[in-house]
Amino acid sequence: MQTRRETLKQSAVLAGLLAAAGFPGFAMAAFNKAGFDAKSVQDATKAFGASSLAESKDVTIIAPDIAENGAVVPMGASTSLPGVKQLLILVEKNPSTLVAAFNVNDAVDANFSTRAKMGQSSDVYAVAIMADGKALWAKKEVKVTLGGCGG
Amino acid sequence: MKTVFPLSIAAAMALALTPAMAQKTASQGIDEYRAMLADGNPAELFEAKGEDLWKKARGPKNASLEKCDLGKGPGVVKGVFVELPRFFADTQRVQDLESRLASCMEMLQGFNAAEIAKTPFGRGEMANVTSLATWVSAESKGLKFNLSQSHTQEKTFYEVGKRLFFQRGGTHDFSCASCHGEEGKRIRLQDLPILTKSPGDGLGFAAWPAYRVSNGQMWSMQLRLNDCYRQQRFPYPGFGSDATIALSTYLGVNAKGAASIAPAIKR
Amino acid sequence: MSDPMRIRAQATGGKATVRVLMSHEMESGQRKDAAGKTVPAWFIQEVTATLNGKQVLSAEWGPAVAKNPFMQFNIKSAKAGDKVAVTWKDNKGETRTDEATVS
Amino acid sequence: MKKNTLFVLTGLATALLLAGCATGPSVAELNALTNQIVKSSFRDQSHVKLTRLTETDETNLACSEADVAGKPLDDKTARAIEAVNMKTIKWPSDGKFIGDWKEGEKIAQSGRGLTWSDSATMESGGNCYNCHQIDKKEISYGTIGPSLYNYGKIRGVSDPASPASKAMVEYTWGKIWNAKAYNACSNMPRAGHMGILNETQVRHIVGLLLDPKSPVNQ
Repeated sequence: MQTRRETLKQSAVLAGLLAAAGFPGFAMAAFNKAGFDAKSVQDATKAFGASSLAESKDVTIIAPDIAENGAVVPMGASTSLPGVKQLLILVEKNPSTLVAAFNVNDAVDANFSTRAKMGQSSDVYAVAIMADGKALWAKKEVKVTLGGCGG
Repeated sequence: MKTVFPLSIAAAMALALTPAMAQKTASQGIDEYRAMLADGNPAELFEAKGEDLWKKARGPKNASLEKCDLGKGPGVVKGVFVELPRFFADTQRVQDLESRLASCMEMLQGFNAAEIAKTPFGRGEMANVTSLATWVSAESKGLKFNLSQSHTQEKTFYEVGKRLFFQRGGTHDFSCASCHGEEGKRIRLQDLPILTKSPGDGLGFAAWPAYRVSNGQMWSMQLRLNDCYRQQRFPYPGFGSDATIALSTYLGVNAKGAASIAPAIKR
Repeated sequence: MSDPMRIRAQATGGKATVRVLMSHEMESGQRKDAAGKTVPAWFIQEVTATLNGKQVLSAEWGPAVAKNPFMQFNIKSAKAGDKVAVTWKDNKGETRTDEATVS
Repeated sequence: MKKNTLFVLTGLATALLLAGCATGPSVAELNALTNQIVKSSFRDQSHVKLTRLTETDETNLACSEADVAGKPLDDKTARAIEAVNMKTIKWPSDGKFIGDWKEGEKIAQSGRGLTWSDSATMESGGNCYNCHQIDKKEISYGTIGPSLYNYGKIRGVSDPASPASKAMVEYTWGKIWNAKAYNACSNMPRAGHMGILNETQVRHIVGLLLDPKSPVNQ
């Protein structure tokens, strides 16, 4: 229950930010549907309230150069910057770009890893959504190859 | 901050991707990818399930498998994986891990082993056999393969398995040896273990059951052989059939001295 | 009913590295079955974690997270014996919580 | 479990034990037992029939036996097998050897067809990249067969239509149609002879290897 309440609280804050940034009509929901439906890195980060996008060497994306199989591709996002609210992991050429969004708080390092599906070779992004509304990104190209017989 | 991935990955990632080095980089890239996956193998999920299934009272006889004899006496699990297939006096048959588990499920729990053998991989009690095999294999992690060849049937199965390994057929004339007869070969980017002798620790027979990332399934040795035969364009080998067990005997005996890494993670 | 998660939490230097494996199909909603019908999306949507009952992590996932998901994160202040609990909830409303002790 | 198999096997094994005395079963007995086990272990699945194993030809039987023995076929047998296979090669009906290399590349990439999980009616791929390097751009290639990059260029084929290229063009066609015509126990499938690829597909593959415009020859 506490989980639910906290998530809702965050969403309320988020919706407020979005309204301020010029996104009226954004549905208040625990799950950021707009973010996960977005077809581009830009649209996905906008859905998390970011007003500007910039590359940053203080954000790190970890992913392999080559994935033997697109079904499971390890990816990690991290940053040492203070004032980060969320860390997003995105795959540019997936049908929907956003893979996962991790909320950052004082209790955890801003460093998360998971594994994503990739439909094809693509740039993958780590995006840090900052408290000041900036979105800072790092990207890396991951080649998806055919590892086996192709049968 | 704790380093999440091994240092070798960072080193591999620092390499520039120049065309002249493209091939070298490709295989290094694959190694890096595999290293990243090795930590956190979803096979653990199946291992946990298998252990639970072993201890739980189930089936028409509402009994656990804790009295199952996998070759080293009733209830002994550690070390059995690296000695299978072997001859069992009660069934008068050479059996691999999976066919033996099905026998135990019949004898102790009252399941019908023939029905289990007919169940598709990944379904019903067949999925349970796979989970059980995953757990049993994990209990021998790091141990070296050492199959018995003392019983006549074990020797005969080795010889039959050898013939099956070299049997060319189907539309493509493939035998197991077409891909696994020479050292250092690969299909596409996939390294192929040589299987006419021990390919080394954790390779070939010593690497299955394995979690396949390409389809998110847990693959037992029976399924590994089944899919090899499918891609060889051969007809369908029955689960636990003499051919699959004879072939496993050949591979297992050849793997002598190789340390098991099962359950592994594979492409 | 869903299968249990595997949670490993290891303490080093006052921090705990938590690795979690979850048993879930993570159906993308993009795939077609043998009959050519789209298989509906079915995926873990929310993940939360607590340390000794206090929330330390919350995340939102989409269907592009791989089947049988893996997740790793670090809790800043944790020691051996602490309890880490992880909860997931999928888009069908099914939920599961498992707990592990920091070692 | 599997009472029938068990019965057959124990029956046979007992017979072998009695007949084979202390040294164990003879080679002939083991071969017979293997055939018996193949019949009882494999079954039809979809369009893939057991006859793919039970009716395999002399070429495969001879090569399998040599593999088990661990020594290559004697020269005379090898030449005889090659001659039999040479006779099966169907040369292009319209005299055209060189097809569209772009289509050839697609066929070379595909490893599908003729398994029990494939549709019985689909056009099969050539499986070429599984074993060979071909176009340098494809980094995912196998090494069971030799690299075919620059295949035509290395062999001096600058104009496949010229008389100077005739022998090489024909060899390439023949090798793809029936590899065993040139090397009795080659690992390479007999793509045309076994009906894996049709004449049009073989033509496209020859184009991929020999057309000077193909990326293979750049």
